[in-house]
Amino acid sequence: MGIIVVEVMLKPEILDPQGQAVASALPRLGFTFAKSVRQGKRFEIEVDGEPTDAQLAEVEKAAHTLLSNPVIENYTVKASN
Amino acid sequence: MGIIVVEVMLKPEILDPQGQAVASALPRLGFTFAKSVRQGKRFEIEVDGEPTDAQLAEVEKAAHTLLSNPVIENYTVKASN
Amino acid sequence: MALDTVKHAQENPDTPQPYKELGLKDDEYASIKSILGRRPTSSELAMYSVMWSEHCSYKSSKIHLKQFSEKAVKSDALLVGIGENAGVVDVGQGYAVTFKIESHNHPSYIEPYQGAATGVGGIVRDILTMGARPIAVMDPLRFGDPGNPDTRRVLPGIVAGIGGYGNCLGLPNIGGEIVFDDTYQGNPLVNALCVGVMKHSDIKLATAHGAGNLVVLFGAKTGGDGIGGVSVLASETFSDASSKKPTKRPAVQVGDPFAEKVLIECSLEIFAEDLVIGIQDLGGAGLSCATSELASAGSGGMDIRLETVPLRDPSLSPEEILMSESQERMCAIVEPSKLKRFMAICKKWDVTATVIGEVTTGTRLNITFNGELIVDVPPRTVAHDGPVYNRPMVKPAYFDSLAPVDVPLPTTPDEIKAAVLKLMAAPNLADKTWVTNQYDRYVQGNTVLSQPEDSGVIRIDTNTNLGVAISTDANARWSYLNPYEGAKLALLESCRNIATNGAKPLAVTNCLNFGSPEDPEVMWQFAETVRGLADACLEMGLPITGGNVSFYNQTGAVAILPTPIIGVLGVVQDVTKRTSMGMKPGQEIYLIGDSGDNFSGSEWAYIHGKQIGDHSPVADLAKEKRLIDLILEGQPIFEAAHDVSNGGFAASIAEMVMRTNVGAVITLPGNLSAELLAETPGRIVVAINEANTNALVALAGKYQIPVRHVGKSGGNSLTINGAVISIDELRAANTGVLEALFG
Amino acid sequence: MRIGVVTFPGSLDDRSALRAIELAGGIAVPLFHAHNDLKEVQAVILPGGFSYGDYLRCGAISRFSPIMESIILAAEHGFPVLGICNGFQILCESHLLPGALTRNADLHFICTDQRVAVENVSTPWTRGYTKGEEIVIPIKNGEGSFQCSDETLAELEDEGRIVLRYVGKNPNGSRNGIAGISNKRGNVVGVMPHPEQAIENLTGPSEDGLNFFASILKEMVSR
Ligand SMILES: Nc1ncnc2c1ncn2[C@@H]1O[C@H](COP(=O)(O)OP(=O)(O)O)[C@@H](O)[C@H]1O
Ligand SMILES: [Mg+2]
Repeated sequence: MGIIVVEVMLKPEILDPQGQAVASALPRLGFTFAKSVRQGKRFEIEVDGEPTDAQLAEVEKAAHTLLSNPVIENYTVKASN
Repeated sequence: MGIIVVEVMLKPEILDPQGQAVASALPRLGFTFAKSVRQGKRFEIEVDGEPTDAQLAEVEKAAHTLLSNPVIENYTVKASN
Repeated sequence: MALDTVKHAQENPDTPQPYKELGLKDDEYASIKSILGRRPTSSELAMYSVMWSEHCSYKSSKIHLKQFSEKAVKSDALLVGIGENAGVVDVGQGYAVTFKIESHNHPSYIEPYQGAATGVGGIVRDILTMGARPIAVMDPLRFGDPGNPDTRRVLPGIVAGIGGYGNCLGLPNIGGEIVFDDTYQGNPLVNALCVGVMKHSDIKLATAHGAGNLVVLFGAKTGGDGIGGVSVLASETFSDASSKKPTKRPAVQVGDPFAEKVLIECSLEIFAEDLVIGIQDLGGAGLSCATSELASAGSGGMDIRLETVPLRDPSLSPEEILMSESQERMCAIVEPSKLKRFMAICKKWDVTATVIGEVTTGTRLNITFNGELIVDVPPRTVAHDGPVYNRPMVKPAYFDSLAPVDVPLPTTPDEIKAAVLKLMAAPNLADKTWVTNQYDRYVQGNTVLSQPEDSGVIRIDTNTNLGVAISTDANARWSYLNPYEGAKLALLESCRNIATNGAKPLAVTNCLNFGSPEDPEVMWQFAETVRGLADACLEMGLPITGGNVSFYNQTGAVAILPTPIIGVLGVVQDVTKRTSMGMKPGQEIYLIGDSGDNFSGSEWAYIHGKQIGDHSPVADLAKEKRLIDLILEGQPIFEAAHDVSNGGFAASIAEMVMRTNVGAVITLPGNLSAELLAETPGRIVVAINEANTNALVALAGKYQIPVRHVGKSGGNSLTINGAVISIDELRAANTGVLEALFG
Repeated sequence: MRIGVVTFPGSLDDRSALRAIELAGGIAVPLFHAHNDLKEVQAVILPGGFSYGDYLRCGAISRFSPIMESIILAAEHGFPVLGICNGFQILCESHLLPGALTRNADLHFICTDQRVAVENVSTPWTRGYTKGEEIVIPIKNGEGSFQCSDETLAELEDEGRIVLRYVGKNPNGSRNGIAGISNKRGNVVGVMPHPEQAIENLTGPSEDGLNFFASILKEMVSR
């Protein structure tokens, strides 16, 4: 059984209040490594058998229409291993 | 400038209404590939220079205490390429 | 990097500038040149282009809106009038209330969630800027065909955005409207109202007085939000090979309600310690607007150091910083002696605050970037002396093709039952709970009445029980048939809605949503609407305290129905005495006001082939005034009250029955279908105890308003002239409609 | 009787909670998240709202506020703490209460008058109610669905630590219809419904919530 992963992140120029909140919370906890933080979504889609190119193409379509909002978000689709 | 990625997913036994909503929306749009969908979070943390093991260890700590809630979520930390 | 300084502009008078791309006409560009005696720098061009836009300059509406002030009655209640961020009225006991409606239509169509969310954010900052604590919001909405897939795209997102932002700010949502009509398909309307309260002494104004006082920018950092247009300038400016093109600019603004919430608490603490001379929120036109308006409302001179503005996106050019519409920002004028305390409070709330300039003895707004002078203008010419157009108007051609309404008129019990159930299942009348349950109506603990009541009622003093009521209304179909009467009728319905709950009308705000002002027919609708509203307010003795105009609401050549959303605010002396629409068994039901048989613009006509009809009702202001007085004087004897509007008497009685699950037996005399389904204005339904019959009849005589006994409450069904409709049947028809469409 | 209410950045129902304490006859003491000073209060309420915008996870960031250090320490020694809505979420994130509050099953924010049953009346916050008493108080949240492991669930049920349970239709998919729970000792209670918004018939669906505040005050006196 295969997994196709879709990662959706806000476009770089779009404000990310959640990422900002995390970035400013980290130092308060003594974590100093972050220059900036962006928060996005991760979808794990379970498919029958090994992901096929046809499936990946379909997921690509779904990522564009349903899983992401192209106005403010970018996405990537890949078979997970 | 390096990026460390933290992925946070709900534990399998925890109800995931968002994933379920996506799973049931897909067929309505004519997408039939998904047996199930889980939705989680993805953090992109920008660090100075190439991520070091020390940094990764720190991020690991942050992932455990802040970025995820161990009661309901699992996480993975990795340097992105 | 080639910075277009004032010096550079003087030395290169003929550099071509993209003023057209920025929406400026040839003559507008010419008058900027003559104002400055040279070509504008690209930064100045940025400021003028955005401040002289329709949205900021009201260039098409100004000459009409004048009437709101010219015709206005002198009202002692009016503490701050049109022109400030929001009007302020005296509600007694030392309290002042400010309220205003604003539109965010176009952004909400592009990105429903964020568009609606930032719409709420914007109007809340307007209210905060007056020195008030925001205490409630309302959201009049308009959508296209509920069955259209695109409505399914925009409605849930818009509703979620309004809730997502308003809930996070802790503002109870106490009312609004949801109306569907095909003309809104490519152009939904998202109007948002906010109301705030303060003590008289706390009123703040947008003014920059006192040379040496500091200009402080506080709140969110500045990003590239909402400056798509000006990027052409940036690329012009940096056109020399050496410079990198600016990175892509966001098409939509994303709201950060948490940032706004702390900004509210921070600002209120700053106001409480009286630390500001003047204050202005950053909305449309961002810093261009805030600096030029603060300066022109003050002594006139202001120096700004643009490089000190904290940026979210370091690649922003000066032009872009000036035009950025990044949300959750405020600009204050602070005396140097008070800066330390000001900064301490910002730190307490983790709010970024930066001194970006100071008020000067001069008369010019001077903006430098790393020491180089890039803006040198008389602030008034940017903020107030924009172009004014008297656009051509013509009565629309559609008036020649209007057809009288042709609808079935139920007479038998079966027909009546079918009609009522069909009506109550229409999306425009269906239960709105699926929407309103996504809004917090309890937060702050002062919500006395909210949806589905006629108005929202908020307590403002827990000891004296002083409160205010607000309703927003419009009947766009009547406005389409007669914009002059339509505007009057909307005002009257709004007055009636708050009076019904026990509030005396005090002040008016409005949001005028129309098509393109460059279309003479639309311009005529607009002018007629303004004239009607001004006349009606004059006659009703109500001041208009502010509002908003939204033009260009059209898809291709098709304009939306003219949609003047009117909000009326009233005072409730003792909120514990308010009247709701819920009946108890055994009460006598009366219909107050005359019924007519005009179905034009009614929901009954609309659900039969979307007919509109041929003529709107005519407002009888003198009579409505008497009706309002009757309603207010009758409050002590009203056990329940609900106005009659969309859906006519049938909808009103059905809503009352469902409110508390108390049935009613109704007998309507005369022309049954007209009594039941026509939407003759100037009517309300009340329930009283039998003992008060004479008192009601006496009131009717005193105010010469017909009052008719139409039935009695009780049982678990609504019976109308023999047609028995169980409450369960009513509910089944009326609820779940929106959920089925959009859930 | 001094009862504290903590204001976090983004708290919304803090003023309502303070008012509820006063209506019940107590002395309401505002506390600020940035100081670890509990100002001699005898019990503390973490109010509803969207602290830190509910960003990341509800309560996840507030949990690390300085004042929480003091509260966590005190709570472990029996100090009474009530978390309402966002306060409940903060208590779970702080591990003072088990489980977690997740997205409502229908993914919508829900504001409605909710009927709940008071099942545990031995906590200092609920002693004024009678066991099984049904009350109506508002819920208003987007992430009120209580989730936990089967073991935890069994433990909560067996030890009678379910304080409030939804009556009728489960509004958000909470396991076993859980609307509120307590820690083993009973001094720490978290509830999703808002008792502070049901203290006056004028502005709420009932006055059923007032007893939470009356209970703790009575408890304090009797100590
Ligand atoms: N979008 C909305 N937001 C909040 N309340 C709403 C909304 N739409 C409708 N309502 C409420 O539902 C009730 C019925 O709406 P409506 O039919 O427009 O009332 P009215 O006929 O009195 O103007 C009113 O209390 C109104 O405030
Ligand atoms: Mg009404």
